Amino acid sequence: MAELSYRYAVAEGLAREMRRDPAVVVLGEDVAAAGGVWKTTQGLLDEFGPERVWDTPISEQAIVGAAIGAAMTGLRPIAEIMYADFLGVCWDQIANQAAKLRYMTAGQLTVPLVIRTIHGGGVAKGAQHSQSPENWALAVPGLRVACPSTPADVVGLLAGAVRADDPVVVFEHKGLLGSKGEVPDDEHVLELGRAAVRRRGTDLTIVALSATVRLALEAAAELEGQDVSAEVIDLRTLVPLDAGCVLESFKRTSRLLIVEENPRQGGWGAQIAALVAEEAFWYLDAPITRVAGESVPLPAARGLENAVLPSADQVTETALKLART
Amino acid sequence: MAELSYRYAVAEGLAREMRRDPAVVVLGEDVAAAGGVWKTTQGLLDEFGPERVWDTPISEQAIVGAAIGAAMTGLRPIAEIMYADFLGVCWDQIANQAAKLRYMTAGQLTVPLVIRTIHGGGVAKGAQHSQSPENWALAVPGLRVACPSTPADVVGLLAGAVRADDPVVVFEHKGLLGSKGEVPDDEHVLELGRAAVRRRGTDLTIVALSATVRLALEAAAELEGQDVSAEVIDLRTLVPLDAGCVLESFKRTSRLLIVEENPRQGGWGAQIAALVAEEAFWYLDAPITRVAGESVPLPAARGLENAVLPSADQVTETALKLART
Amino acid sequence: MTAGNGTVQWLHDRYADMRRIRRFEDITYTLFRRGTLDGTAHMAAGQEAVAVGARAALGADDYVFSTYRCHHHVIAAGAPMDRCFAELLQRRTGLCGGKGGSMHLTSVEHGVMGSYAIVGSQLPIACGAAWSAHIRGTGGVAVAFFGDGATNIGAFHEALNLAAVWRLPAVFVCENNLYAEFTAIATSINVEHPAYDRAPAYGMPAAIVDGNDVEAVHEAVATAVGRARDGDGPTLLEAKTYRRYGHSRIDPADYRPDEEEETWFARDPLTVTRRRLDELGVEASRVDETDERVGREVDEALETAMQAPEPEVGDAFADVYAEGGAGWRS
Amino acid sequence: MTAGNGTVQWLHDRYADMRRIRRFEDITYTLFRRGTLDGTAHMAAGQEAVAVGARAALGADDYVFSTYRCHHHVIAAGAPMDRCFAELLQRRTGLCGGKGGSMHLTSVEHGVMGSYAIVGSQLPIACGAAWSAHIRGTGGVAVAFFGDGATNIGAFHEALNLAAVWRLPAVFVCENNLYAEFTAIATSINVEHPAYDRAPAYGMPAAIVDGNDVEAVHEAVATAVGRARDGDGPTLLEAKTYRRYGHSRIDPADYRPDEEEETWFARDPLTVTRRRLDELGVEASRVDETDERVGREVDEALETAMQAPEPEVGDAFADVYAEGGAGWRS
Ligand SMILES: Cc1ncc(C[n+]2csc(CCOP(=O)(O)OP(=O)(O)O)c2C)c(N)n1
Ligand SMILES: Cc1ncc(C[n+]2csc(CCOP(=O)(O)OP(=O)(O)O)c2C)c(N)n1
Ligand SMILES: [Mg+2]
Ligand SMILES: [Mg+2]
Repeated sequence: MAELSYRYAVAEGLAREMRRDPAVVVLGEDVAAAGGVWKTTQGLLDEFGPERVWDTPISEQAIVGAAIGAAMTGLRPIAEIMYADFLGVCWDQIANQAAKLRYMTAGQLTVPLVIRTIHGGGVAKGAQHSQSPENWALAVPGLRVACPSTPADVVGLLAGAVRADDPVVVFEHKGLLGSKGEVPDDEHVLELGRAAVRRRGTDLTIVALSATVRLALEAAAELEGQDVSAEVIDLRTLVPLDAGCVLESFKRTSRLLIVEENPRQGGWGAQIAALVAEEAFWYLDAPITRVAGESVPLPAARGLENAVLPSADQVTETALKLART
Repeated sequence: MAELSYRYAVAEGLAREMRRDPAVVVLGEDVAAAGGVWKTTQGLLDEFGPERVWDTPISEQAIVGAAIGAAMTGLRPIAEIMYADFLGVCWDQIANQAAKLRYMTAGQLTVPLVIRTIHGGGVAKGAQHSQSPENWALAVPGLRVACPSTPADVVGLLAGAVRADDPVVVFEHKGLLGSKGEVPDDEHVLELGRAAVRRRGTDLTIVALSATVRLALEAAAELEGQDVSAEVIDLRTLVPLDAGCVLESFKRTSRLLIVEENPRQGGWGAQIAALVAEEAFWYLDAPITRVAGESVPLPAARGLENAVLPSADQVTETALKLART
Repeated sequence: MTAGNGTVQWLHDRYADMRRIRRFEDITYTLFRRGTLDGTAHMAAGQEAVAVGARAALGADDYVFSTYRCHHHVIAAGAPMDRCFAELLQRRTGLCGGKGGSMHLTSVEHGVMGSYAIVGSQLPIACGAAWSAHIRGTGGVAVAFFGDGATNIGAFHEALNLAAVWRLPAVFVCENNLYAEFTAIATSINVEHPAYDRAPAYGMPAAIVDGNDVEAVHEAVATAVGRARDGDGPTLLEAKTYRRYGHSRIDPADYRPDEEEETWFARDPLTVTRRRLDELGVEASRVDETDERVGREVDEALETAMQAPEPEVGDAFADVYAEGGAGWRS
Repeated sequence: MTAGNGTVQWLHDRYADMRRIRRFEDITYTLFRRGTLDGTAHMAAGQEAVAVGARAALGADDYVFSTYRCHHHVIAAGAPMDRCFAELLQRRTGLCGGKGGSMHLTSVEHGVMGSYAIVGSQLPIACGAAWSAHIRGTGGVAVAFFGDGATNIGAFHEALNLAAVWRLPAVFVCENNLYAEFTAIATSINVEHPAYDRAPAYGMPAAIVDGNDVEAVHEAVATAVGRARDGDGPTLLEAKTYRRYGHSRIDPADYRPDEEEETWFARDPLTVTRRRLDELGVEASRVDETDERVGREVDEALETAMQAPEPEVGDAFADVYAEGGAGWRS
């Protein structure tokens, strides 16, 4: 076990897969010579050379399209889209092509493709560089969606994504790049679709994802002091959704709090709430509660950004209220 | 009152707004000389001439972008995107530009823009011509989303959309084009954000949208024969969401069934379920139930398409079960 | 002597290939008129020489990418016609099990890596196949077909630039049939040739070719494929052609001037090739025999397709994901 | 005599405009280094002549569209510098109330219709403003600025084609500073000039202009604007220039060869104009006075901005929708 930063875990995770499988290639803007604007592809060009790590023009449709074409013909490309907001310029390739090709061709084509991108706010960069568009992807059958919250999960989910035969969109989180954690030295592969229970608890279940896992854990620690025992689930992947894990936990606690960074309207938390309200209704002891980002584009000024993003305090307060309902 | 087809109501609704306000212009592929591939812009070129009705190259980014630029400088453009699936190729312009410009500029820019497109399955055209991407839009603060289910609503919501100062995406439904209904002869404007109660009932609330309203009404008629009284709400717009109407109805019936055409995963129905499970929890007498499309891309073969789209029978059965829970 | 592999037989075979497609498309149109066909269909009648000429220049390691107007490409590639019909007819034996439909005919076995119904979307994907062929060193070339109207969409620009910059083994073949749906391409561009005139923007070699002359198409594509295989990068070809039918289904193409139709129909690829065979001394009766033979083949294929079963409901839930199913939750 | 309106004073004024921007950008960089600035910033130092020369050719009915590298454009347009600083500093008095930030400086009052941070996205939008000016008959022209790297994205292609086909009163100005982030544009295209060499694909008149020579830029833009106003359609200009700083924040631009930097820095637009003023007989001391005067202005603007209040929480919920608020449910 070595302690790695989330940022470095990305580069490490990519390198491990590239070492293992020569079919894995990387492409994107400034991913090669520059090592990525986030430095998450640092070292790959040096180690694997220019036939495996490709800088591209600013052409996101071409990046994703090229990755799709390569994936259907024997490679396992990993495409980087620099900011998740830019999925907007290549959304056709992702939602209409990658996601549907296998189905439309009755399995003749498979697209073992990974699209890495970075989402989330907290960097004061404003509305076009801070979104959480995993919710667009959630509504598209055929895509898999992973959102690692720890360095170990970065490595594990990247490995799982690269080895999956489906198109997987991996959302790294800007706010987590500097965070650190232990990463297994040996092969570490996480199957997509397995949530992690980050903390055991009995009074309520908090479901979180990516950067909100930290908020949930901070809140849970705080809640302990107030005699509330919160279970914290890190979904890890939105698709496949580990419904079993959520339902199992919820049936024990009968109280559900969902913490999501994206705007409340149309957020993935609604899907979790709907799932529980439909399938575990008889276990419910209190309203299903969501702490979510406000339904606004993200403002640039940090004070405003903080005001619209969920905070640990908000989670604590909401959880307390919920536990006492 | 005249009886119009849904298809003709679109052309009529557009013409009425163009007559009223010379700032209203129309652009899109084959909308002028050809009257639209759906014939929903038929007659506009003849009546308003080539300075108000513009055919474009196959360039959806340019279509939406041009509409945005025109909207911020004094026109009220109505852009047609031929199929809602093609929102994928211009999603950046819609989700990142149109939706956010007002906010990012603190109100300096307004974008009174209408994007008309057509969604939905039931036409055996396969996965790239049948989607319901209103769920992508639902997750983007700054957009308004309207989905008319009747000819009168087509006219009323188009008028409401054109007069709104925000970007509005109007989803017409392929399956409804041939349906008919009375349309007021005089000015008919529907404010965005007002659902319609299509049928009064006491035992359960069915929330539907666009083509599923018909399914809900058919089911409600059937249910009556079985002594179940269903209230049917046509949401009409997803944003603004008429939460008040849904909550009010639900608080009377205490049972909620949501009928949506799109795949269940990430569908708007989850947002409705989440809303009720959070804000009207204490009124719930039974699980919140969703009848939704299956989570697959739409297959071309009609038999398969029918198998994955919701049906009136499915609504009836589910409602019966729910009413008896 | 002809172009191609230099024999009269070669040309006669290509004629048969084109005739096969024509028959397929004529039947498709008729089925549509009769209401037997559901959904949509974009007939490629009139454009057969592009598909057939190009295909004859390709080998087993090459890839073809097509559009919603794809019937000619899959048939030219050798996909069984009964399975093509079956796909249009929404049968279980269809190339895509009825799940793709007319716009998405695909036969990976025959190198057809999908038909794409969002205009231009296949161009970046074709780049990827070419890129992959390069990396894996297979010597394969990716050929992407697209319409004149597709040259105005962003994906075209990005794909052509990437292919040029990466020197990919790709050939881009524009089937310029003068119209994008109901709109003359001339009104959507400010240059004369929608594809050819754009090539310099990518520093890409380009040529205009008579798309109704199967020999000319074959020669141009063979040259481009050779260049690609030699590592000399992509080529952009613009094949001038014309469709016999409207854009799709039963569109009568009223927007086309009569004179224009007459001129083009007189230069129908089948007519052109028949004339050429005649010049080469092939007797008309032999060509008639070909017509008949091919006609029977196609009719039998239709018959087979018509007998085929419909898809089973379970098929709708298969192949969303590679594991085989539609499992979005675990 | 100079280009522009033909007086030495005109050139001296342009020099002052450029100096103002330079000072603004130097301070911005310093604030960044010191950690006073949050978020990001893309300094336009080195590219002042493009913004200033172009602006001088525009009138009150014209529109400017910019990118995340926008400071020079808003300042050249006459937006109050304290409000520009305030936006960078996330103050309530910022041009966008702190909600836009460094990449989205906008001053509709001064004709700057937004700065767009998704590469290329402003180009279709600029078409729309030009289209609207045409329809409304205002005589206005839309000018869109963009980088060399933006010429490879789909939106560029669609916008330029639309502008050409619709003969829009638009001017497209590529600020070719040789790099897109850390990548030399030469490696991302297969032509020599990323913008100029693409113009023929749209049948659009184009020119290359020395982007470090404010008179040359002014002349080229004035010609293009005149053509647009006369109803003769759009023009594509490629201004060759260079940035003094890295791509953004404190990027040291290590990827640029020393020699290249030296050559370009020697041709800094301020140096070039100073030399020209000298040739025209303006005493160095007068130019120094301008430097000082402008320096004070900028410093005062910074001072004002630093005193300004932060946004109030309620601002975050304002202006999502035209009604003023953030009401997604009713
Ligand atoms: C992105 C996108 N926009 C619009 C359409 C609708 N559409 C289908 S075919 C077509 C015309 C295409 O013309 P062209 O490229 O010339 O090909 P052709 O049909 O002539 O073979 C259009 C506009 C589409 N499928 N995709
Ligand atoms: C669609 C998109 N892709 C990538 C980026 C990230 N990005 C921001 S600036 C930039 C480089 C742009 O280069 P250029 O157009 O030359 O402009 P310059 O920065 O040199 O002014 C990139 C790749 C983006 N903002 N939008
Ligand atoms: Mg065409
Ligand atoms: Mg640049």
